[in-house]
Amino acid sequence: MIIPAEYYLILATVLFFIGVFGFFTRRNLISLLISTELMLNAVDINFAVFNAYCHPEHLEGFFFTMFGIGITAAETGVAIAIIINVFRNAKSIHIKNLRELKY
Amino acid sequence: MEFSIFILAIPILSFLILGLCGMKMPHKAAGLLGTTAIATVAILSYIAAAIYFGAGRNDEGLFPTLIPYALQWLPLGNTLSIEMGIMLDPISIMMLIVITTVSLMVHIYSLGYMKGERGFQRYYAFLSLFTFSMLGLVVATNIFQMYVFWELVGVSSYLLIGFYYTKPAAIAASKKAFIVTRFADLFFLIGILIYGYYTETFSFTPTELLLSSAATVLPTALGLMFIGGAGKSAMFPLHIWLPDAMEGPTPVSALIHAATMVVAGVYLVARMFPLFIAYAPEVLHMIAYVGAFTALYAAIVACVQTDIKRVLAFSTISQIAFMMVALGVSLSDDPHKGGLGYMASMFHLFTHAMFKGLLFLGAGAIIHAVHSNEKSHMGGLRKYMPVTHITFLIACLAIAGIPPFAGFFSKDEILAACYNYSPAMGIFMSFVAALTAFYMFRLYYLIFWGKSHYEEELALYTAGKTTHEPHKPHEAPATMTTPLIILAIITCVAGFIPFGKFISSNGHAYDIHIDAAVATTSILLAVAGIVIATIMYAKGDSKITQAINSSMKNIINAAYHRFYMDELWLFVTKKIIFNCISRPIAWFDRHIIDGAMDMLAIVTQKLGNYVRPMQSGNVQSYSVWFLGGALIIILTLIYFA
Amino acid sequence: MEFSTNLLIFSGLALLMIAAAMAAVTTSRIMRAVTYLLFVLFGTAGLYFMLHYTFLGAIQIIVYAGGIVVLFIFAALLIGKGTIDITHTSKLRYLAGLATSFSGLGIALYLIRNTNFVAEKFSSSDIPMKTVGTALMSTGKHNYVLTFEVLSILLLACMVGAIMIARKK
Amino acid sequence: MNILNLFVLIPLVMLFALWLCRNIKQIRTVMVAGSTLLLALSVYLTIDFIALRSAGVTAPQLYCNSWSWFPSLNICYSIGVDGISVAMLLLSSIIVFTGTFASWNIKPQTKEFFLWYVLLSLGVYGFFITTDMFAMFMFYETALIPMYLLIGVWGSGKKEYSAMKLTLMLMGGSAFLLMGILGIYYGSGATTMNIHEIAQLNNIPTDIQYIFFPLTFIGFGVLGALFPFHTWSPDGHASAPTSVSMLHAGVLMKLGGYGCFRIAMYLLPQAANDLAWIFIILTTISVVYGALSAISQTDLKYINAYSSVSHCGLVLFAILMMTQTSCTGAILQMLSHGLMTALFFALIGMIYGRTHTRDIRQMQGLMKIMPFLAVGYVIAGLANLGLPGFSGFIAEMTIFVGAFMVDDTFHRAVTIIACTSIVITAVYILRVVGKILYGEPTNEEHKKLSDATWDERFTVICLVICVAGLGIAPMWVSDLINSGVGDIITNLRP
Repeated sequence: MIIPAEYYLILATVLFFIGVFGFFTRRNLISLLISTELMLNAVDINFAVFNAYCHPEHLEGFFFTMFGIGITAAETGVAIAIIINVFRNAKSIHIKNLRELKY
Repeated sequence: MEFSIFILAIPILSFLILGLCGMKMPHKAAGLLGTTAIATVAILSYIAAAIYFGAGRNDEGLFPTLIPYALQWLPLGNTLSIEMGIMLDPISIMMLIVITTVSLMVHIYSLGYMKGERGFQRYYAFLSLFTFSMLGLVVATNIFQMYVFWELVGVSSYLLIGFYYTKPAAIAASKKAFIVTRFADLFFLIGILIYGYYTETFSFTPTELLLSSAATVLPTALGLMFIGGAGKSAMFPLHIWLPDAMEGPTPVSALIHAATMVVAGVYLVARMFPLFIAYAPEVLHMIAYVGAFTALYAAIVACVQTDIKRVLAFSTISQIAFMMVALGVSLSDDPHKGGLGYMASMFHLFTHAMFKGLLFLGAGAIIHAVHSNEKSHMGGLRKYMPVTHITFLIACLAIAGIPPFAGFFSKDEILAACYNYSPAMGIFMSFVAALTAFYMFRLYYLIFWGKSHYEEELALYTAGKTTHEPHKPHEAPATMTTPLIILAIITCVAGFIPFGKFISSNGHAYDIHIDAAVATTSILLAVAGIVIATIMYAKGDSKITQAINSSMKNIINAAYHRFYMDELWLFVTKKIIFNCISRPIAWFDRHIIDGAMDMLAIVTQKLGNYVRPMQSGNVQSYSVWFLGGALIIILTLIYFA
Repeated sequence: MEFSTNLLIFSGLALLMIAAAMAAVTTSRIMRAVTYLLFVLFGTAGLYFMLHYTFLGAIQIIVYAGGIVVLFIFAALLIGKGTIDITHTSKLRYLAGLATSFSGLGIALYLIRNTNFVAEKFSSSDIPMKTVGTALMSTGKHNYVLTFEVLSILLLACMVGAIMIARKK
Repeated sequence: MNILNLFVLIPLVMLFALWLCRNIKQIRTVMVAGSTLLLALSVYLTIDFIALRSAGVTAPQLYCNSWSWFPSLNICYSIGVDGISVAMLLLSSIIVFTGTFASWNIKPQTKEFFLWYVLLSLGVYGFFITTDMFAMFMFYETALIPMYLLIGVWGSGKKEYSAMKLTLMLMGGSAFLLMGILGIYYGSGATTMNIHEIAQLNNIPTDIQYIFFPLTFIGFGVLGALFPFHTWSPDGHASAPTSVSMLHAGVLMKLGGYGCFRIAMYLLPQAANDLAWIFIILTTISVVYGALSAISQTDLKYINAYSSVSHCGLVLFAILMMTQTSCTGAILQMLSHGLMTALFFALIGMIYGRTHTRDIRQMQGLMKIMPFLAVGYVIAGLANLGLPGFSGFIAEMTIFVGAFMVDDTFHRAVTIIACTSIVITAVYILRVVGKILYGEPTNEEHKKLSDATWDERFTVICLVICVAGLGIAPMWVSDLINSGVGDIITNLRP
């Protein structure tokens, strides 16, 4: 039996909203980044699933996922660099302590 | 009569020259310039009078009304416009003579009186301004021009009363004079507005057609105008400014507050007399009652004042009230049928200007000599100031109504007119006339007779009881005595002018004849007044005087305080208007109106503060809002799709 | 029964992933969070395998699990002490986050349930490597050389940027 | 080349020239040259206008021209003047000219001050020459914004607060105004923003007029110090530097009255007739209330600001009476009040510059210390209380006579109430004169002060001459204004 596409989608949705929840509630920059990864990951799943189920003749979703992973990698690299830098300057990566940039 | 423009042009030019470059002139030059200017104007006025009356009457037996100049000054809509011009008719010519004569005398007199004063040039500039405005007022061709100059004389009076601008009393007096008259002018203005709207002209002589259509509102309009006149002419209860106005230099009091400006109200009523008689006789009689009350009130107050200028001021109020009464008791415009009052009033205006001017100038000479206004610093001055004494006595006799001095004739006509109106009015006014004689001679005796204040002081000084050597009173210089003498001569002869030949209520010649009964009564009453005054005051404070003083203490005290009219006014203005209206309004504006505006701002700011935390820069809360918003939108879309 | 095996595997993966994801966002230690994330990522790779996107699965494991997670770990180690104490936010915000997430989830699930997807064309064969390579390296419709190049440059830039940012002054 | 364009071009050139200036001497040269040129231009315009009128040119607007600006919204830069605008241009030029001298020694940042000053006058000139509603609105805003900086930076006292308050209230007014303008534009269905073309169409439905007349009137009324929107005026004037007060009270407040007349009344005649009574009540309150408030103030500028509320209230009052005479009077009052109040503010500024106080309780006997300024102040005061021979008198009399021509009890009553202001004015003017000028100087510090310098004398003399000139020979201005007023009145009272 082929697993229905909805199953994948439901799974991805649940993952996505777990990520959203994390993004809303966590207070640490790295945790936030982790939540973001969760969300991105869920989206990637969706791309792949739609590709596989709806348009298997082309590989658009496939490549989207691929490039998405690539961009995530880039983004994470930069983000972590920033986090480290912030930590170096502020001695903390808790967002409640990071208010200097506002002013 | 084209030269009549110079009668107005010369004083204003003199004012401009003195006002703009007077400060750079030496005192003498400025004084001479002002005096020469007014002398020229006086001569021009006499020439104008001679030509005018010399030209004789026209076919209707009237002196023609000449309007040598009239130009549209300010158009107000299609029908109305304010004109500026010169109108010559018997009463304006008469006023020209009065004003220029008294003004000239005052100018000459001031050369001596004001010598060495700071602001001498300014003084002459203001005198020229006043003369200009007053002349403009009397030659006005229409009621609005009159109002224009009316305001100008008001301001000249303000400037002259406040001439000693470092004296707090003078500042207060000038302010009071201006504001009280301005308050009265408000009614005058409203009267003019009503008059102008309904008669469609500001002219003194609207066409009959327009007048009859406006007949119902004319009494209101004329009544309001009279209030304006009452303010200027110090009728009760608007008289309060005049006694205080005596804070100005004495010659100014003579010119403005005795002879000319204060009779402007009388002149106004006389100007509008044909309309009063034809459309508002009841208002005219109202004027008579106001006048009669004022005359009595002022005469009583004058009896107890100690400041000689105040006595004269109240005497002026009383005498102007006589003129008002005379106008008010007129029953028709025919002098033979009850219209005598008009002529009598104008006659009294003329003679009063002369002898009251004389009295004030004499008082000025005395003040100049003793450096005080208070009667207690005077007494026994007749030895030291003979010229002043004689001229002052003449003026007192004139005002008391003793023949053959001018006052007798004019006052007699007034009393005759009063008896003609009603015996009660006649008796009332005769009584006031007797009172006049009394208080004038009281003043006379207090100044010139009795114990000399100087001698008492001198005695004290020689006895070594004071170290202060008293100042010996001396006769005034020639610049001051000459005007006194001239005015005294006029006072002596003016009564014999056949006044009715020139001025009468309907313009036709009228022979003055003296009503024997009235004349006898009035002379007897005047003599009685003089005798009482002599008994009481001729030898200083006699026993009788003291007895009377102590028996009528309360009344005298009340009269001395002018029956508390000033306090009443002060209460109304200071307590009610300033503290109960203006202050609360200012508070209301700052705190309620402005507060409401500030409240708007504060509410906005509060709202802003409330909303501000949302823009915290915290991406997490942004995203919560964002997602929440997105969800709501999606839900809406789902719901509607 | 082939289908039941598939379903079983899928269910296992799904449960694992959801559990790991939840743990990742609730644990109070970063190292643990990263580890849980790793499980999710592996699970995702498993899903790709189930979809017969073997290549994608491989990339997922190499890049994500191998690269990114390592980055996280390094970061966590570098920051050290600061990472231990992950406090949750205020209760209000916690509830707000919870509520929004749940309602979002509800809406999304509702939408998935009520949407009919286009015909199922699922093929159970792997995509040949050659197809992937050709599509990645040629121009034209459904080919991605430009994107590929752009991405390469982006990665380069990010590398340079990351070094620049993280470098000590 | 239309001569009116010069009124906008010269300030623009001045702005550029000021930008290039390096020192104070150059700045003064530019300012004096420019403002003199503008003054000469407006005098020439007035003479030429009168000549054209007496030559029998009867078109309502002369020197008309129009350039399309933003065609899709029918916005044009269209210009043209009638008697009223010519008179207002003349007034503005005089005030700008004298204001230049009044701010001769302004510090710091002289250059920036004059830049904003010129921009402000640019807005004012532009407002008076345009006949396009939108362009008018734009120039109006141009005039408002510099005010904020001029008060906020160069003012005194609570300047930030006042500047903010003034700007916010006026901007609030202009928000109403914009709505009003758009309402008129769409209501008339016209394909033009030109005031006169809209007036000729005269087809705005009555219900629309009812909505937009109050908006427009209040929008302009805020600037014209209409009760209860006048409270920016005391604070604003008290904080503003001298020449800004002059320009603001002298010219900018006139924009309000002019706009009410030109836009609100002219374009919405039906509503103006029906709703006038509400605003008549408000303006009557303004007149009496402003004067009464002035009595108990102690700050010279507050007194004058409340006096302005009263006098500007009279302008709006007269406009609402809608007779030819009263409206002529309103314009005369604008001219007269502009000149008088500029004179007043100039003098107050000069006195304040010496004594460093504006509290009337702390000054006494200034007549002895600075006779020139004191005499100037007395003259200004007398002019303000409506002494014949000065402009205030003819303006007030024209208004009262005109207002009295409306023959019903309500109008009569309010006219009489408004008349009382002449007495109240006398009270507060004489109170101040008596308190600060007369008497013996008591403050030792004040005794050392000097009298006016030449630039101050020049300012005062210019303004006194103008005030007296208008007061002595009112007929020519009256003629000038009459022709312009006639048109609008015809539209109002068909």
